[in-house]
Amino acid sequence: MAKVPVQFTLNGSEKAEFVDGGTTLLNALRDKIGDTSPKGGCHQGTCGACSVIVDGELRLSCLTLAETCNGATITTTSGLAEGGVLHPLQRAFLDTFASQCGFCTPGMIMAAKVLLDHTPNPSRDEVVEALSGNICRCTGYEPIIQAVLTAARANSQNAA
Amino acid sequence: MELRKSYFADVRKDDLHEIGQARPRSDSPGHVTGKTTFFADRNFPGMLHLKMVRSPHHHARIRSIDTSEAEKHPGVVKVLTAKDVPHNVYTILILIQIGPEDETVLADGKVRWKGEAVVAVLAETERAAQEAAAKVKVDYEVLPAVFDMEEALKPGAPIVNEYHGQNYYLYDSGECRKVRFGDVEAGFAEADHVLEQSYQSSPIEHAPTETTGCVVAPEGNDRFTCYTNTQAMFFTLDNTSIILQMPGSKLHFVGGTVGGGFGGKVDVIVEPIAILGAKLTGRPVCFIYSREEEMQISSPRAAEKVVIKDGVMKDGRIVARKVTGYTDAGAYSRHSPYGAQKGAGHYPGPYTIPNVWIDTYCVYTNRTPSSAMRGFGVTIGDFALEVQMDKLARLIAMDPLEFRFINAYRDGDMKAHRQPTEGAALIECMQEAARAANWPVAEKYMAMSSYKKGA
Amino acid sequence: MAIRRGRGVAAINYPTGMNLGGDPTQALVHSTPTGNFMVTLSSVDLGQGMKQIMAQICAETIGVPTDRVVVDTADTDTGPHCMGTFASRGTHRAGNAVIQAAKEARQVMLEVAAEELEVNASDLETDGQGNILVKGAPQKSISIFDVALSAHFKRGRSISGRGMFLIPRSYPEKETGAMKPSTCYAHACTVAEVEVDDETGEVTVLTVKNVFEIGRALNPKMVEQQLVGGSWMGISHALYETTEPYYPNRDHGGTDFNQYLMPGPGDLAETEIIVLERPSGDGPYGAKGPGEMCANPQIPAVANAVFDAVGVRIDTLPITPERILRALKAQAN
Amino acid sequence: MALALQTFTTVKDANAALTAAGSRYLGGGTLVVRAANEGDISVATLVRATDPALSTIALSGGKVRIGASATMAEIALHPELGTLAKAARAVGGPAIRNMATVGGNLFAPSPYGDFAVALLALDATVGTDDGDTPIETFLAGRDNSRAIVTSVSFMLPRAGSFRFLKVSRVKPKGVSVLSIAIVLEQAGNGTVSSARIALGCMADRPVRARAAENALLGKTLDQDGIAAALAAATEGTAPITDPIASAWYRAEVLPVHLGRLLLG
Repeated sequence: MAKVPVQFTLNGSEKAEFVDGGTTLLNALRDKIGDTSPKGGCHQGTCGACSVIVDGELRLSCLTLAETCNGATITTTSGLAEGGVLHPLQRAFLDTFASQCGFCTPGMIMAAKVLLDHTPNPSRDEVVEALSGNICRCTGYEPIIQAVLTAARANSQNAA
Repeated sequence: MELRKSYFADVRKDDLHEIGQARPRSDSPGHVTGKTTFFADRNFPGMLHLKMVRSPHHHARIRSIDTSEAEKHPGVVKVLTAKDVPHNVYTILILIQIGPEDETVLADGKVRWKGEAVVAVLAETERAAQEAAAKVKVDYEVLPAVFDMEEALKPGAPIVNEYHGQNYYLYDSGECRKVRFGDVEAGFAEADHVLEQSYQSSPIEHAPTETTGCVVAPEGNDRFTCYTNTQAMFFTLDNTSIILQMPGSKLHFVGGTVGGGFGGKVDVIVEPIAILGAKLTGRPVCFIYSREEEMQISSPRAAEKVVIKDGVMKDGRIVARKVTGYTDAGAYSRHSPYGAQKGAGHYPGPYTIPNVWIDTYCVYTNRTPSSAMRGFGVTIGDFALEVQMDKLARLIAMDPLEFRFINAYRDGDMKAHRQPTEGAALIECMQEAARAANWPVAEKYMAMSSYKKGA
Repeated sequence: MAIRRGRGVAAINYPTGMNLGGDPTQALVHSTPTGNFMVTLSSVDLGQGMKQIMAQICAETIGVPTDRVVVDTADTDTGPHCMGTFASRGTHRAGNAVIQAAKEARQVMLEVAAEELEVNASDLETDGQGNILVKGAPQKSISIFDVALSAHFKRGRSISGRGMFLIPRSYPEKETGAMKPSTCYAHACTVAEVEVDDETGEVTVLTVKNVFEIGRALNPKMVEQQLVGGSWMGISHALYETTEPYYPNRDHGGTDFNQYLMPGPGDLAETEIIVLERPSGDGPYGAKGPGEMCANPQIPAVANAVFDAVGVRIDTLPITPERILRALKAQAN
Repeated sequence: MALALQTFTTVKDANAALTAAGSRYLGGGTLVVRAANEGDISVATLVRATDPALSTIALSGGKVRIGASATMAEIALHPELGTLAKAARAVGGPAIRNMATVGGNLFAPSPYGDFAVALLALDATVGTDDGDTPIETFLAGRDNSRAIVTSVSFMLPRAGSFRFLKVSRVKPKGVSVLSIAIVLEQAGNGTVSSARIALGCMADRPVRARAAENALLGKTLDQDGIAAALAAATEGTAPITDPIASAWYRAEVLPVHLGRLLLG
C-alpha cells in the first residue's frame, strides 16, 4: 500500500511519519504519532471530539487528511499544559466540574481555546456559538459554558 | 445547586470529614489534558479491524452465504460466520437464570431485525474490511415482519423469535408479570370518575460520545486481554466465556474508564466476536462501532406502551389503578424481560392506592433489539403516570400538585408489591418545589410529612 | 402568531438496584507500606465519578484524607466481582462493599497502632488528617504512615479488608407479584415552564426547578454534575429524541449527531437544582442512587406544561413540533 | 482499493484526474472524507487543486467573485460581505465553517446547503473551466456535474435587501428544518418591485419560490400584502422528509416562517 509522508509541528515538536494515502489527521495523530487526546466520536464531523487547532484555526481532524497538513502548526489538548502547569481553560474545567466521562473534554477545550485566542472576553452567546459543534452527552453543557467563562475571567484578571 | 439541610435534619448527622465534601475528581486532570486512557486509545502493532456485514431486511430467511470473494480480497485475514462461533445461540441474562437462549452472535439461517450481524470480516485496514464486507453475498428470502406490539400479540402474527415460540416472554406468572393488590374492580365501581388513557414512547439512543467497542490482544499464554468499555466487567467476561466455550481463566478484561454509557454498554455484543477473531488469527483485533452503528444498531431504550385506568374520588383520592405495560424488546430478549418486570415493581408510582392491578409484558417484534437505558423500566412509566396524574387532577378540578399530596406515599404505607414504604420523601420534594416555583399549595399540604406518627 | 406559556409539575420516585437477579458487589482495601490505601474493584466508571466517590467513602471509613486513597478499577485479574454499573446501583452497592472492606482494614490499622501506643484498640480514634489518637488524650498519637510501616516491617500484619455487599435475589410471587425489586428509593419533583409557538409547534423550555431527594450528597459538586446533566437529558427525551421518527415507518432513523436531535448549548433551560437528604438505612453514609431518576421528572413536567400552554395532550414521546402542530390543527377543527 | 490523495496546482490538471473512475474532488472534506470514513468504497481517489485563485474573494463594481475553496468562516468574517455573514454562519459549527467551502455547499444535499440557498436567491453564477452557468441550472444538473467549480459570482445586494432565515430544532447549530433567503427590492412607495425567494429543504436541493415571488410584486410588506405570497409559498416544492422534520411539517411551517421573515 502506498505510503505518503506527513510532516508538521505538533505542540511545538517536529513530527514526520509515513501514513497510508488518505489517512485522516485524527488517525495519523492517534495511531502513528501517539497523541490520543483527539477522540474519534463519530468520524462524520458531527461531534467535535476530534477538534484540533491547525495554524490557529479550529479543525475537525476526522475530516482533515493528514497529507493536507504538511508544514502546518498543530495544537492538541495534550500540548496545552506548559511545564506541568495547566492552561487556564484546563484549570477552569477542573474547578467548575465541567467534565464527567471526559470523552468530549479535549475537543471542547480546543474549541474554547480558539474562541479565547480571538475573543478574550466573550459573551455567553459567543461561548455557546463557539461550543456549538461539540457534543456532550453527560453535562447538559452548562458547566462547560461556565468553565469557558471562568477561564476568560481568569485571563482578564491576569492581564489586568 | 442548593442543599436544603433543614429537611430531615433530625435523622441525619452531618459529622463527616470526607463525605459531603466537594473534593476534586481524581479523574478530571486526565480528562482536561487528554491523558485519560479510553479503550480505543490502545493501539497494538498488527491490529486487525473487524467490520460486520449486517442484514438489510427486518425479517428474512438466509438461503446461503458466500464469503469466497471477500476472503480473497487483499488485506483480509479472516471471515467469520455462525459456524465459527462455538456457542452461537446465547442470551445475556442466562447468568441470572433468565432464559431461554434466544439470540445469535452471527445470524444462522435467519435474521430477525434490520441491522443484525451476519458475517464478520477481519482485515489489515478498516478500508480493506469495508471493501471485503461489500463482497460478501447473502441470499435472503424476505419474511413478513411485525413492528407493533399489539399486532405481535395477536393470534396469527409472524413469530419473531422461535426460541420463545410466541411473541412475548413467558414468565412463571404467564404471559406477563402480574401484581394484584386489593380489588381493582371494586375500586372502579366505587370511584366518582374512571379515566383510561394510553401512552407511548419511541426508542431512544443512549448516544454516548464514545461508541461501543473493544480492543483485544492475545497474550501469548493462551490468554486474551480485552480492553473494553462495557458497563459490567464480569457480566461480559462470563457471557464471553459461555459464547466462546473458553474458560474464564483465559480471559482478562480491562476497562472501567468509559466515555458515557447511560445503559447502552451492558449488552455483550462486541467482545465475544472480537476475542474469537483474535483467537482464530493470533492477532490483536479492534471492533469499534461506527457512529452510524451506535445510533441504529446498538440497543435503544425500548419503545413502550402504557395503558392506565384509574378510579378517582371527587375528594382527590385515587381508589383504583390498573396498569398494562408493554415493553418492545425488539427481536431478542437482552435485558428486556428484566425491564418489564422492573416496571411491574415500580407501578403504581409513589402513591398509596388501595386497589392495584398491574400486567407488564415483554413483547418481541422485528425492531432493533432494545435494552437497558438510564431509568430502565421506569422512565416511560413515570411519564405515563405523571401525565395521567395531571389529567386526573384536571378531571376533578383540583390543583395538580395538591392532588399529588393527597395520594403521596408515606412511611409505612404498603406498596402494591407488598413492601412497606421506608424512607419516603416525596412530600418534602413537592413542598420544596412548590416554594421554589411559587406554586400556591394549601397550608395543610405544606405541613404534611412523610413521617407517620407511630411509624 | 402567539407564543403561549404554560407550566407543569411531576413527582417521582426511583428504585436503587436490581434485586430481581441477586445484586452483589465486592471490594478489597489494603494499605501500602507508607499508609496510603488501595481500593480494588471491578466496578466501571461511566463518567459519573465512581472512582472518586469510592475514594471518598474509603477515606471517610478509614479516617484519612481522600488524597491518600487510590482506586484501582476495573481489571478482572485484580478486582473482585461487581455486577456492573447500572440500575443506580454503583455508589450504593460498591460503596457498601468499600465500607465493609475499609472497616476491616481500619480495625487492623487500629490494632497495630494500639500495639505501638500500648493501649487498647478500642480506645483509639482517627483525626481524619492521617493520625491515630488516644481518645481523650490526643497528645498520645501515632501517624498512619508509621502504623503502616510498623505493620509491614515489624508486626507482620496486613492492613487490609474484604467487602461484600449482596442484596439476595427476590423472586416475585406468581399470583400477587409480591417482591422486593430494589432497596431504597430516591425522590424528585420538577416544575417546568415552557413557551409554545402555536403556529409552528416549537417548544422552548424556559425554566426547570428540580428538587431531588437522594439520601446523601456524598460529593455535592459531583451530585450537581449528575443532576444538571440528567435534567438536560430529561428535557431531551421529552422533546427531541427518537431513533424512529416516523414509526411505524422505520426509515429516517438518525445516524449522526446532526440528525439525532438533542438540545444544543443554545437550548438550555434555566435550571435550578435543590437537594434534600434523607439518609437511607442501607446506603453508604445514607446515599441512594441519583444517577437515573434525575432524568425522569422533566419528561412529564414538560408534557404537562405543554398542555397547560396550548391545551393539547401529546401522549406519545417525543413531543415534537409536528405532533403539537397536528394536535393544534385537530383541535381547531 | 486503498484511498489516495492527488494534489494538483492547476484546476485543469485536477479536472483531468477527475475523469478516472472512483475519483472525487476534495474541497473542505466535510462531505467526501465523511463518505470515505463511513465506508463509501466508491470513493477511491481524492483530487484537490491548490491554485490560490480558488480561495480568493474579490469585489469590484458591486460584483462579488468568491473562489470555490473560500470557506464559510472566511465569508462570515469578510469585511465587505457583512450582508451574507448570517447565511455563512448558518453552516455547521465553527470547525465545520473553517473547512466547508462555497463550492462544496453547492453539492450538499438537503437538509444541508444553507449557503447555496442564499446564492440561489442572489441569482449567482457558477464558474468552472468550461464557463459560467446560472446557479439554478447548475443546481438542477449538479448530480452529473464533473468539472470542478472554481467560483461563484453575484451582485452584492444592497444593505437591507437581503434577508436570510434558518430554522432548526437544535440551537445554535442545528441542521435545517428549512432555510429561506430573499433578495427583495421595494419601490419608493414601499411596494415590492422585485423579489427572489430561495428555499432550503423544500426539495432535495435549493429551489426558488417563484409563485410567492410573483405574488409579492406590487404588494406592500404587511399582513394583507404578503397573504397571497404565503398562500403560494409551497407551490412547486417537494419538501424532504428526514430525521429533522417531515415533508408535511416543512410545508406547514414554511408560510409561517416566510411571513415572519418578510414582516420582521
